[in-house]
Parts: sequence; C-alpha cells; structure tokens
Amino acid sequence: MGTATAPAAPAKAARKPATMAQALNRALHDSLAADPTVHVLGEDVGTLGGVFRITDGLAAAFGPERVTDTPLAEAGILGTAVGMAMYGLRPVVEMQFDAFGYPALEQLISHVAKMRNRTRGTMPMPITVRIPYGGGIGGVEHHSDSSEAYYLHTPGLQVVTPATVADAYGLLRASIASDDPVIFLEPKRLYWGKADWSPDEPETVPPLGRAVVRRPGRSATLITYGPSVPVCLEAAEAATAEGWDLEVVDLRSLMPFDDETVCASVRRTGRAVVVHESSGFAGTGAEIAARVMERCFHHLEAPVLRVTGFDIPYPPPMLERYHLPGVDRVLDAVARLQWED
Amino acid sequence: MGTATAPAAPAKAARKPATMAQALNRALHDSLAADPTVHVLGEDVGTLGGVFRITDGLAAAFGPERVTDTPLAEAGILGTAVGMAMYGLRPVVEMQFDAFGYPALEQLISHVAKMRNRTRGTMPMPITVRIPYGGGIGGVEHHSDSSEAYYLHTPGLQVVTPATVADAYGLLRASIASDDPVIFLEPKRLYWGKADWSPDEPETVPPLGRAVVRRPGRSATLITYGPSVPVCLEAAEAATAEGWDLEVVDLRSLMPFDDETVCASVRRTGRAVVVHESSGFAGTGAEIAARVMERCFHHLEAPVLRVTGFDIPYPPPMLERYHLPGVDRVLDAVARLQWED
Amino acid sequence: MARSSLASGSGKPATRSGKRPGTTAAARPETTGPGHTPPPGWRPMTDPAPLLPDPEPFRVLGTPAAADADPVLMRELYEALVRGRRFNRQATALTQQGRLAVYPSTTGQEACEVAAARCLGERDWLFPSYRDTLAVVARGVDPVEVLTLLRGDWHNGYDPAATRVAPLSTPLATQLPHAVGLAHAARLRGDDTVALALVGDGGTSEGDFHEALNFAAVWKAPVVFLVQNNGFAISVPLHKQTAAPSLAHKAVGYGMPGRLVDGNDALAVHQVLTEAVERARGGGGPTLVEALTYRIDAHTNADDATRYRDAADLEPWRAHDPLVLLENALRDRDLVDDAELRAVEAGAEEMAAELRRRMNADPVLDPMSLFDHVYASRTTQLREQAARLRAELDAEEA
Amino acid sequence: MARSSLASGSGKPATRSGKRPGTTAAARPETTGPGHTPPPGWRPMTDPAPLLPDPEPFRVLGTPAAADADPVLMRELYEALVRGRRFNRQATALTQQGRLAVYPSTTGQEACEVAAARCLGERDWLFPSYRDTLAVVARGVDPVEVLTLLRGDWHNGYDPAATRVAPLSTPLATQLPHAVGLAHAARLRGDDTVALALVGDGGTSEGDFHEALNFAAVWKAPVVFLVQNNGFAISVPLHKQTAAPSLAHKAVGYGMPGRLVDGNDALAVHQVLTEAVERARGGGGPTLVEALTYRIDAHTNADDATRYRDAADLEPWRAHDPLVLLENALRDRDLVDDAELRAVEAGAEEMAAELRRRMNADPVLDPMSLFDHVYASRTTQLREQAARLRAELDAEEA
Ligand SMILES: Cc1ncc(C[n+]2csc(CCOP(=O)(O)OP(=O)(O)O)c2C)c(N)n1
Ligand SMILES: Cc1ncc(C[n+]2csc(CCOP(=O)(O)OP(=O)(O)O)c2C)c(N)n1
Ligand SMILES: [Mg+2]
Ligand SMILES: [Mg+2]
Repeated sequence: MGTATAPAAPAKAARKPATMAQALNRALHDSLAADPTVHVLGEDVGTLGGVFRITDGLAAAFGPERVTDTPLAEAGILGTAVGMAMYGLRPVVEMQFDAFGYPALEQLISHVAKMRNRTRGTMPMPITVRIPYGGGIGGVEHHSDSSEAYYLHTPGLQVVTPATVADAYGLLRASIASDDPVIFLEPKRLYWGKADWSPDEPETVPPLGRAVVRRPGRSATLITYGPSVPVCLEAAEAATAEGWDLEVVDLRSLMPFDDETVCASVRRTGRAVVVHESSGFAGTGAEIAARVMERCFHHLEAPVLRVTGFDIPYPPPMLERYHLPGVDRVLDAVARLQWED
Repeated sequence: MGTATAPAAPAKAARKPATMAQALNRALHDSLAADPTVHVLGEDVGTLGGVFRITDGLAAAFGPERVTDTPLAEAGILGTAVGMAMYGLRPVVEMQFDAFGYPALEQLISHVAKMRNRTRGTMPMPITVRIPYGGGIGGVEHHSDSSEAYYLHTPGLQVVTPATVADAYGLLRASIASDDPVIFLEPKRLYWGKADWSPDEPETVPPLGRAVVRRPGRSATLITYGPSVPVCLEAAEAATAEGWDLEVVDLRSLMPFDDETVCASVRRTGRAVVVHESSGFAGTGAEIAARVMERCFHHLEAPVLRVTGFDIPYPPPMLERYHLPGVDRVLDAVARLQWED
Repeated sequence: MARSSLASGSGKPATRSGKRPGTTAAARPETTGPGHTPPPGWRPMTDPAPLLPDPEPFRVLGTPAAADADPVLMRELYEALVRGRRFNRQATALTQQGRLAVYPSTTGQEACEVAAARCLGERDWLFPSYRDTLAVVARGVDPVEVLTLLRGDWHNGYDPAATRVAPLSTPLATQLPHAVGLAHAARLRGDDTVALALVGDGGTSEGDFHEALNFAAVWKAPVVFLVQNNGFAISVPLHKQTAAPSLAHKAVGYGMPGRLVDGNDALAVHQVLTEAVERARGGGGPTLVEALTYRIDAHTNADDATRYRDAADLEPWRAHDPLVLLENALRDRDLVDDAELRAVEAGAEEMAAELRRRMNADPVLDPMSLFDHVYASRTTQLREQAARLRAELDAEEA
Repeated sequence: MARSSLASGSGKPATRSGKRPGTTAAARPETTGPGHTPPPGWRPMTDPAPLLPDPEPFRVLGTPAAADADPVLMRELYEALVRGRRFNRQATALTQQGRLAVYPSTTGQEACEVAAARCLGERDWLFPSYRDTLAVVARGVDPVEVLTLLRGDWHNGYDPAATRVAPLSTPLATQLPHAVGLAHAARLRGDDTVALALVGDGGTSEGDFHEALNFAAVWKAPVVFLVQNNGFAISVPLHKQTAAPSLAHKAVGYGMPGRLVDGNDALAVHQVLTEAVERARGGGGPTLVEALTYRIDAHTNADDATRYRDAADLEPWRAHDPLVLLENALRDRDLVDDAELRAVEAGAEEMAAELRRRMNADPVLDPMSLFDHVYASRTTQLREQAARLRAELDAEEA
C-alpha cells in the first residue's frame, strides 16, 4: 500500500516544458495507477476535472469510484475520507480553495491529526488534503487565503508546499505515499508557470521534510516556500547589483521542518530574512524566526527579519499587490540587516 | 450601546474572597444589567448555568431571551450571533470546551473576523466568544486544548485571557463592551482559584491590549499569560534561591499585543523566556520570541527561549503533568540563558 | 476475545433470528400494550403532513389562476425580468472587458431573483449568496455598489444596515445562520422584520444549512429560506448532491413547512415567497422554499459548462423561460402591446448603458485603506505596518 | 435610493397584491398548463411516503408480537441488559473511587446499547459516541480497554481494526461521516460490511450529522444511524433541540427511510436495527433509526441533574424500564424462573467484581510514550523534545 512506483511504468519520458498544474495532474494519475487504494474526492474533481483542472481526465481514466464528485460539504468530504482511511484506503481530498477548507477544520484537528496517536498507532491516516492557496490571481474574497499556520500548529499533520514543477510532482507523490496525513498546499499563482520537466527524473520523488537551497549565497539567507520562492530568487538576482550574494532556501516541507538545512545556511551567512505571503502575526515566519534565533543566536549579525503579508484580511484584487511581499520589500528587509555592524 | 457602567449600580462592595468563576459570573451579570443589547447564548448556559457554572443564575435573573440554551451546534451558535450583531445586539457566546469551538472556525475566520473590514466599518461585530481553555484539570481528550494560536493568526480578532480574579472580571467586561470581536479564553484550571476581590475597585476594567508586570525583577523576563502566570510567579519565587531576580509579564491581551511593556522589560533584563501551555510549533511563543528578538536584538544577552507544551496532541489525564510547563521546566530554561556570557 | 464482557463470551450474537423480518407495516403492533402508560415524547411533536411540500411545483402561469393575477404586479415583474436579463448580459460583457474580475450570472433564474427582492418590505432583510447580485439590484441597491465585490475594489460596496442587505456571501450557506440570528434579534427587539436568505442547491449540503434551519425552527424565527435549485453546483448535478424526494422535503426534518415552486414562474415564486414572508411576520415561523429553475449560463464567465452538460439539456428550460412565460401571460390577457414591450426593452438598454458608463470609470483606490476597519481603531501593530507601506509608497513616488 | 436599478426607482415593490393568498392547497393549480412541457426535475425524485417513520414508536413487548419472539434471543438480551445495568453502576462507582476520570452512564438506555452491539455481524463496524461504552463492551471488547479513555491512561484502549469498533467519539456527531466513509470503502472493496453509527439527540443538531446522512444517502452507503433520543443533551431538553415531528423524520430530507422505535423495548430495537443492517447489507442503502429512551442517571457522575429536571419526570420512564419490560415478557411466557434470574444477577455481580479488581490495578505508564504515534516515525523536532523530557526524568530520578 502506498508504494510510489507504478507497476507498469511507461517508457521514460524526455524533459519537456510542463506547467505545475500538469505535473500535479500527472502525480495524481501516477498515484492512482500505482496503488489501487488511492481515491480522489472533492467538489467538481470528477467530470469537470476540478476548477483548476488539476484532476482533469482522472475520472475518465479511473472511473467515478476512484475519482468522485462529492456533495458540497467540506467536513463531510474530510470526514468520509477518515472513514475510508480506516478501511485501508488512501484518500486524496481536494478543497476547492483555501478558505473553503475551514468548514473541515474540526475533522482535521480533532480526528485526522490525532487518530494515529489516539489509537496508539493502530489507525494511521494516510490522507492527503490538496489545497490551492495564496493570492496574486485576482481572486475575490475567500479565494486567496494562506492558511498554513493553522495546519502547522496542529501536531500530527505534515505540511508540504512545492515551488517548482518538478517538486509539485515529486512532493505530491511522496505525500500520497506517506502513511501520515499531509496538507498539500498548492501555490495557485504558480499553477501555470512552465519548466522543462519529466516525471522520470531520478530525483523525482524527494523525501518529505527536506528543504533545498535554490540559490547558494554568502551574504544572507532568504528562507521561504511556495509562492514566495520565485519572488526571493528574483530578489536575490536583483541584490547582486547592491553587492549582496543572497542564499535562497526553499523549505518545501514546513512540517517536518528541516532545521539542519536552514541552520547550516544561517550559520554560514549570519543573516536571515523569512518571506511568506500569509499574514505575519503568529504566522509561519514567527516560528522560523524564533527557531533560527534560538539555534543560531551566536552566529547572527542581525535579527532575523520577516517579510510577510500584513495583519489584515486578504485584500480585494485591486489592492492585493500592496499586500503581497514583492521583490522591493524583500530587498528593503535585506537592507535593514544591519550591514553597518 | 456597550456602556460599561450599570444604570443602577449596587452599593460599593468590599473586597472579599472570590473565585475566578465567580468574578466571571459577576462580569456577565453586570454586563447584562448595564446593557440591554447584551445576550448570552450557548450550550447549557441557561437552566444549568453552564458546565462550569459561569452563567449560573443568569437565566433566572434575565430570562431565557437574554440567556439562551441553544441547539447543539457551534457553527450555528456563532453564525446566529453574527446575525444578532448585525441587528445591533451584543452577543456573548460560550463554547463549552476549547476543542468544541473548532466547528465554528469557518464562521469565525470568514465572517466574525472580517465583517467590519468587508463592509468598510458599517457592520461591526461586537461579539465575545468565551472559551474555557487549557489543561491541568484531568480532562479526557478534546477537553484540554489551547487553541489561542489559531485565533491570534486571524486578523480582526482580539484575543484576551485573564490570569487573576480581578482581571477575569475587568477583562470580560471590557471585552463585552468592545466593538470588535474578542476571543475570551478562560484558563479553566484557574476557575476555582480564590483571591480577595471586589467588583467595585477603581482599576476594575483595564483597557484591552495592555500587559502588566506581575512581579518586577532584574535578571530576566518571563513572558506569559493565562494558566501559566501562576507557574511563572512560583518559578520566580523559587529562582531567588539561585540568586535570580525574575520579572514576570502577564500579557492579558495577546492581540492587540503590548509591545511596549514587553520590550521595555526585556531591554532592561536582557534575557527572556516565553511560557505557555499550548504546543510550541507555530504557537503564540513563536510570535513573541520572534518579535522580541526583532525589536530588542541588541539588548539580548541570550536567545529568547520558549517553554511550551510539546508538539503532540494533548495527552491523557494521567500523563498531562509531563506535558505541561511546570516550575522546573521554566527554571531549566532560565538556567540555559547563557549566564556565563 | 474470550473476555469477561456483557456478551457472555462472544462478539457475535449467538443466535440471530434467522428469518428476515417482514415489512415493518405488517409487523407493526398495536400502539399500547396491556397496562402500559406511554412515557412522554411518545408521539410525534407535530403532524408531519402539513410540512410536506406540494407534490409538484406550485405554478400560477399556465394555470387558471393566471387569469386572476394582478396586472400591475405582472407588468412590474415583467419589466424587472427584462432588466434582470439585460443586467446579466451586461455584467458578463464587463468581465470580457476586464471591468469585472468574475460574474456568476443568473440568466434563467431571473424570476427567483426578482421575486426575492419584491416579496420583502422596506424593513425586511435580504441575505444573498454570491450569485444573487440581481436580487440585490432588484431591491434597489446601486448596481455599481453591488458589483464592487466582483469588480475587485473592495469586498462589499453597499452599506448593509442602510440597505437591509447583507454582503453577498461566498462561503456557501454561511449566510443562513446570519439571517436566522438577525430575524431572531429583530423579534427580540419587538420589530416585525423578516429575513429572506438565499442559497443554492449545492449549498443545502453544507452543515451550516442544517444548523441554520434547525435554529430557525426551534426559535420560530421570522426567516424564509429560498433554495434556488438551478440543477448544478458548478459541475455537480443534483442527483450527486442529494437523494431527497426534493430539497423542499428537508423542511420536514426541522419541523417547518416546505414549499416547492416553479422557479421560472415569477408569479408563483412571488406568491409563495410573499405567503412565507407574511407567515413569518405573523409569528408563524420559518418556511423552506425550493424553487426549481435552471442555470442557463455557465457557473461564471470563467467556467466551461460544455465539460459537464450537453447543449441539448438546456432546451426544455429555454422552452420554459421565465420571461417568455410571463410575456405570454401578459399577451394572453392583452395586458401589453408591442410598443410597451419595446419600451421595456429600451429602458433595460438604457440601464445597461448607464451601468457600462459607470463601470468604465476606474475606481479611485487608496492603498492605505488596507489598514482601515480591521478593528474599530488601528492597533499598534497595524499602525507600524501602515507606516511601512506609507514609506514604500513615498519612496516609489520619489 | 433613486438610482438606476432593476426596481425602477424604489427599494419597495410599488404594489404588493393586498390580499393574503389562500391556503396553498386551495390555490394549487393543475400540474401542466396548455402546451407546457415540464422540464426535468419537475417531479420529486422519490416518493416521500415510504421514508416517513412509523407514526408511533415501533414496539414488540406489550404487543401480540411478543408471543412469537425467539426465546433464546429474549434470554440473551435479558442477560445482557442486566449485565449492562450492573456495568453502569460499577463504572459510576469507579469514578467515586478515583479509578475513572468521568463516566457517562447509559442506565435506562441499556436496550439500545445491547441491541446496537448484537445486530451486527463480526465483519461489521460499530461507531460509538462517548456515551456508548456499553455497546462496545456488549460487542465483546475487553471492558478495561474500553474504559481506558475514561480512566485516563490513554485516549483509546482497544484496537479499532481488530475489534471493528471505532474509538469512542467525544466531538459530537463527528463519528458519523467516518462510518459513512468506512461503509462506502467496504462496498468499493467488494465487502458486504455494514457500519452502525450511534449519536445522541443533541448530536443531530450538528452540521456533521447532516453531512454524514446526506453523503450516505447519495452514495447509498451500507450504514445505519441510530439516534438514542434520551430526552436531553446534558441539560437541554429535546424541545430546545428540534421542532421536528420526530428525529426520525429527518430521514425524509436525505431520501432514506426513518424508523421510530421504543428504545426501551430490547426486542423492538433489535428487530428494527437488524432489519436496517440487513437492508444496508443487501444494497438498500442507509436507514435512520430513532430510539425513544431516557437517560435515568445524570449526564455524567460530574453532573447535577436536579438543576434541570424534576425527580418526578423520571417516574413514567422507571415504569417503562427496559429490564422490567423484558423480564415481564419472559415471565409472561414462563421462559424464566427466579433461580435463573438469580443466576443472571450473580453472573453480572461476578463481571462487576472482576472489573473492579482489574480497574484497581494502577496502569503502568511511560511518559516517553507521549512522543509515540504522533507520526509513523518521530520527527527531528519530536526527537529533540523527547530527549529533553528524558533528561528531565533522569534528573528527577537522580
Ligand atoms: C464553503 C464553500 N465551499 C466551496 C465553495 C466553492 N464554490 C463556489 S460556488 C460553488 C457551487 C455552488 O452551487 P450552488 O449552491 O448550487 O449554487 P449556484 O452556484 O448553483 O448558484 C462552489 C462549490 C464555496 N464558495 N464555499
Ligand atoms: C462538538 C461538541 N460540542 C459540545 C460537546 C460537549 N458535550 C458533551 S456531551 C453533550 C451533550 C450531548 O447530548 P446528546 O447528543 O443528546 O447525547 P447524550 O449525552 O444524551 O448521550 C455536550 C454538549 C461535545 N462533546 N462536542
Ligand atoms: Mg446550484
Ligand atoms: Mg441525549
């Protein structure tokens, strides 16, 4: 159950341009093909193929019992997924948008996250909850939330978010294969970004819980994930003009958290900025800043700074660009890293 | 609407021993008496007076329309409270236990927290949500959660938690009088703690958003709130044996956060430990540690440490004492504050 | 499992009566046995029969009752339907011109939208879902303010208290408990205000639907629930949403009457809603109304309906068009002539032109307003964040 | 509000038909008008009549049918009831001795608990609520393991997969969608497993109840829902919980049959549940069963029921005691004598003594187990935290 290799793998595919949406779709397809206990369920995931088309073609390929359009009730979807997992299935649930996962929070916190623990390991919950998240797509209210902090603060959950086409495939396959529940956050504004990619690359299924250095650098570390990774990479490029050589760490898994990679980087650079979209107060960045400070205190030349969304409800489309951490705001923070010291 | 003075105040009462439960009950009583728009609703809050008896006698005094036993549905309770607030009432909702507030999270996040903002100020939400929280009472699963981090990460909410009998009265009255929603977290294991108190003391209604120094000290600052305040005070007493003079800051309001009081203390002592019961990862302590570090970096002799519950589901009664931050664990952390520096 | 237990020794009943029991009706015994006093709660609290909805949708148009319908009402409804359809078309066009972020159209559902607005008195409240732009506009709220959410300059454009219209609600069914609470509050305050809450067929599956209807019935709150069953929740057809005889039958489980009505018959919807509103106002408690209708357009301009339904499926519904049904009734009774119809069309055209003109103006936005109304007054934290944005904006300008 | 809008100029309908429409029955028109083709979805999907519950609770005891009941089943049920009552008394006593943190008793509800366990086959699953200790024990699960949650040494004591019993569920109604998902999964895998889910009258108000029943009906999942209507949700009586004719009537809104049964008549509950289980097993889909019963004890040992009900309220229910009803039936048919009854009592006494003995042993607990099973393997973070606790424990010992 949950093996990540397809029994009848097609011939190795060459690298060619693909979007993150396509890579996710392929990961679902390959997981469904590899493991008959994998089931996809959610609102509009069947006939329509999902509002973002991530499940496109899956119902046609695997039938309505494997890929199921559910009634419109998120707690019901996740709650029935719990029951399916109790019977040995491996449900992959789609929440249509981040804010529409909130009705399922009780099932998530009180059951999904705790079931293995409550039952002393006899009742694992190999459930993957896919949630398109974040802003920048001009969505009206409730369509651009970044809810990762709620999940991160819930012991028993893993929280994973890809930033590249290749990781989208690999991390989703690893998440579905994991015997513990995973909140799989899909940065919706990266859905249509393209990269050269093949599902058959050797590094295709990275382990959960491992960050990756996307750009090595020596002056300071940008710690980030999901939709903010491209922003940080762009900022790092721009920073070379100021003579700064920024390292960019893409966390990929927020839980388990890769302290080793993060701290190794910060110990080397002595300076760090955490960047994410969700509001800052009690957000992911608070945890990262606090733990980096705890663990790397004597290596720090400056406080660990945070660049995040403001502590406001996610703004309407016409104002979201003022809310989202952009390249300039990241560079401003880097400039505040007490270079005079 | 929402005035905090009773029209026909009884003669000034002398200080006498009272429990936190009694002070909360009195605060509800006085709020109901002072403002006809105040309504109390929840499960078992009427005839029974609440499972913790915090609403004892209120239904008898004010009638079932002011103090209402609702059907058993938390989203329904909070959702109808939203509607009542839209019509100019000032609902005070009780969630029976912390974990039973989770079904209402969608209403809380998507409506209560955002309604004022969405409607450009025309539709305020003067709702108080009372939630008994925290452990240490031997409760079985789902009865000892500390859910404050979820609320803190939700812009638009205020989050308040008393640690003393006097604050229980004053903060609850201030919360009910506030024109913005308040998550009012009642540390259930302090319900039965007694102190000399009178509701007529001049400092009786403290402003929201203001921390208080419960014990001045010079060696290090313990930053804490709610059920951990007595633990920290006890630790501070014990620490004198080691020659440490610890300052204890009781936050009282977690949002708005009193940066001024906290930073003034840490700048003076140069060392800080944050103490709370809820699990640590992405918890309240992360935010506090991160912001103290950001703001007081050059005053810090050591990293800001956190003493919190473990990152596990809240344990069963017989094991909870290993999970809860106790005096020893606080002192251990103080000892790790690099005194050798 | 040979443990000390209640089931002396086995997890499985030692004997199960082998024969499959007969139908329950046949096996049903006499009510009370010898010497038996039934305990309280023995009988149903209320008779379910009056709660059951009409076996077929209630209609006026195409029935003899149409001959008696109020001509003034008919004309007014007709005009509103025509304007409503034109509004839907205009708003969809505005999405193509980039003037709206998205538009969920109610083409085909105009009768429900218009009747929902017109069954209410001025003191009553309307709780629309995200699709119900038209109902809010039909209530008289400035259409540009109604479209604010979908244009994207703010989350809500009108003043709910002044208009007695709650914000358009996107999280499905979450507005229903609000309507119950407001109606309940109004009654507590001695007002005879009624709340009408709108929800889709898909929304009835949400827990909030259940909790709202239950609270309403227990509290006898003056609230009316209108389910517009337009056949789909985005792509999901009704039979994947419910196995109930009808959505109106859900009323029985709450102890309120259910009504089933032809949602494309403006007179019928208007009558059923008006009855329900007056019943609520008179202290009779809530009603659940299901209006059978059809979403002619895609879910929104961004949706591709061909992925989940055939063009042919629309035909019976186009034949049952709310505008045509009412126009035919007006013509049957010689209540309109071609000139009048043209005048109505012209009025709708003018409304659309005016809307276009106003929506073509760029809204003036102040980024600093991001920090307004998060709280009654800005927290220290928000003041700091606002100062940072202010500095960024100043730097950009310089 | 003199704005361009659909409601040509006014927020209020210019004319509302003054007269209050007559009763809907009187005004109800013919189904189809001249030349009208009803669109799809016009008629109810199913006939509601067969879904409606029995007008009065179904009973066997005290009716002629009791004469035909299987004597073996009657004796077994009786023994289980006596043991169940004794178990409740013993467990409550254990709270007084500090051996249990809390105990929610089912005294008065034993017939439901026992029948729920015994209507199931070995491959079937039981989804108990926090109150249903007795049903799990009656299923044959080790009572000490069942009491683990309430003793407080862990959250759950038995292995759900091995016993086919889900953990006792405290968050109300949350276990219902689990039962639906499991039953659905079993059917997908080709097994004829049925799930029985228990919930209280209060729990029916939760959104999860609604969502679970709806999913079950749409998916035709082999699941049976048993509502034990014991009159109270802690202190809140049924009439503050629902205005429905009965809780069983909620079935209609999901399109599944509702059954109302005398919850103190062990034979009746057993029969109704057995029928529902077999119906589910045969592919007939879910059933909602409401058992009318009464919580004789307080909500838990910690509750004071005198605050919200009169002692006199219990009288009709004591007269309708499940043990007495069944004992009378056994005696009526001369199926037991005093010696046998004493033997049953003695057996129950022995069970209680054994339970007492085993519960008086202190459980051996390892604090380090706190970090087990949070994940399949410990994260780095948990390894660090475990090491810290280990060090503390070592320091304490030293
Ligand atoms: C809680 C929630 N879940 C999911 C969505 C996403 N969503 C928006 S509209 C829609 C379908 C709604 O169908 P229905 O209730 O029938 O209303 P209609 O669109 O037909 O008017 C969905 C799933 C949402 N808005 N809210
Ligand atoms: C979601 C949730 N809300 C509140 C509670 C607290 N609570 C425990 S039992 C109970 C009453 C339950 O009543 P009912 O469903 O009738 O079951 P009974 O206790 O009568 O068996 C309440 C409110 C809970 N356990 N879960
Ligand atoms: Mg619909
Ligand atoms: Mg009950």
